[in-house]
Amino acid sequence: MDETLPLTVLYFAWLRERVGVAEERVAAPASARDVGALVDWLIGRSAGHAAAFARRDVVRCAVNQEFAAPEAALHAGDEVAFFPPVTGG
Amino acid sequence: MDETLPLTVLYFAWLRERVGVAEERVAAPASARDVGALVDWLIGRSAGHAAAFARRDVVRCAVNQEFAAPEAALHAGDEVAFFPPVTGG
Amino acid sequence: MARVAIQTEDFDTGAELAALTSGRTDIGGIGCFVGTVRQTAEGVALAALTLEHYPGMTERALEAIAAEAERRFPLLGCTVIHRVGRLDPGANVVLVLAASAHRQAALDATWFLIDWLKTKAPFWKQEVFADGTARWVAAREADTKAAARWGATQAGQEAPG
Amino acid sequence: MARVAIQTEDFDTGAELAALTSGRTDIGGIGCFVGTVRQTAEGVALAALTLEHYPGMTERALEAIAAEAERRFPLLGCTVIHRVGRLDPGANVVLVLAASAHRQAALDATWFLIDWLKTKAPFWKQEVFADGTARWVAAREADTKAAARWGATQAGQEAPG
Repeated sequence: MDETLPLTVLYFAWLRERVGVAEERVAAPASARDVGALVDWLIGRSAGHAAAFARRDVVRCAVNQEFAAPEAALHAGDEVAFFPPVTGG
Repeated sequence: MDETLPLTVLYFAWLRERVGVAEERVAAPASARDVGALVDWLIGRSAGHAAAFARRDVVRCAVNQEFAAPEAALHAGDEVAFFPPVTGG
Repeated sequence: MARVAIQTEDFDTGAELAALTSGRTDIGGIGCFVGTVRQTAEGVALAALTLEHYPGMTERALEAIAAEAERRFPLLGCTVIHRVGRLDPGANVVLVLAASAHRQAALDATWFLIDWLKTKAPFWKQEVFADGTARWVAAREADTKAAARWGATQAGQEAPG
Repeated sequence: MARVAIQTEDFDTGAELAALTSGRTDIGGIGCFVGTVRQTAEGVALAALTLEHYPGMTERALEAIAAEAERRFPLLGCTVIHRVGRLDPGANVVLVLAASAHRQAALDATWFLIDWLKTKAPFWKQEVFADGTARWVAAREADTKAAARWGATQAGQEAPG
């Protein structure tokens, strides 16, 4: 059995600025089976990640380009995006 | 004392069609001191006038280009217009 | 501040928008409504619509309605253009534009202007059919209700004559 | 039926209106909203606005929002265009058009589209000031409330991550 979950993670707006990259391919541990668990793991990757997720309640997420809640399940190959509340229009 | 009230009376839409003219200058009797009394008098002028005012409740009026109620007073030289409820837009 | 016009010729919505907004940086949103001639009136095909109005009073009524919109909403400009005469199906009839710093006021004012115009400006529509017959359009109860939700009138009230 | 676009270049509202309505005689009204860049953000002069988006998801979100508008209102067509990149004060940001047989649906749908777009499409605004500093615009509670009055979402919901 594969022990890791290959994911593409995208960051937008001030999350991108804090993390320092717009996109990264990660091999998350198998324990990162939902969005909330992935954030737990991402926070440990760098001080920038920790800063980006310092206020988790204001961070929004999309999985495969659909808005997703913290309990949304993740699967190998998913595109997971994190961003602030939207401000278009 | 002048016994008559010189007025310009305008008709629009189906009131114009029934009366047969778009505009007439009339010398109304002094008793036509408000819009309602003027209508009473106009009805006697012709069958067309009577047809135009057959349903007085749906006829709207303006005196000097402002919407006016039946009890609005009339003065010599006034422009009095009669028309159906408006349907622009 | 408002631009009001009654005309037989068509209007150019893009040009009117540009005239309202060009060179300005205080506007955040512009609401707009364009009314057009529908081909069908209650299932019967229209050949045309003829619009009659009351020259003089119509201009005054539109100016009063625009002034009332500017009194009620924080507008940075508005435009009301209404065509008269014979109009073919698909033709433009009326244009309303309202500019404000924020979208709420711009869209509220657009809605207010078209609702009041429909019940307080002296225009009358006649439907002309293919066989040459014609019928004056009756006022719609729904339009009166739509206008009534904006509350008391200041720009002239209709009353039975 | 809806036309949705995300682009850096400006849009031409008159041309978009014509594309939506030309040759049609079933439309009675077109509602429209144009959002523009205001010079001033809370008293401070803006040099520009920069708009970032999520390529791919943004198109899907706009298409879902337009489809939801078509489900809720009897529309005969709608257009949503949103610009991205650096925009100067006075520039166009967003265009919404909604056509229907009657004005009520056209204006309701226009309002619905801009309210949902503001809270459900992945765009982020950054204000750029004359001294070169920049600030990400915070989401407005008023926008969330405006969107909420349309009830439950079908075009994707935001939730804390």
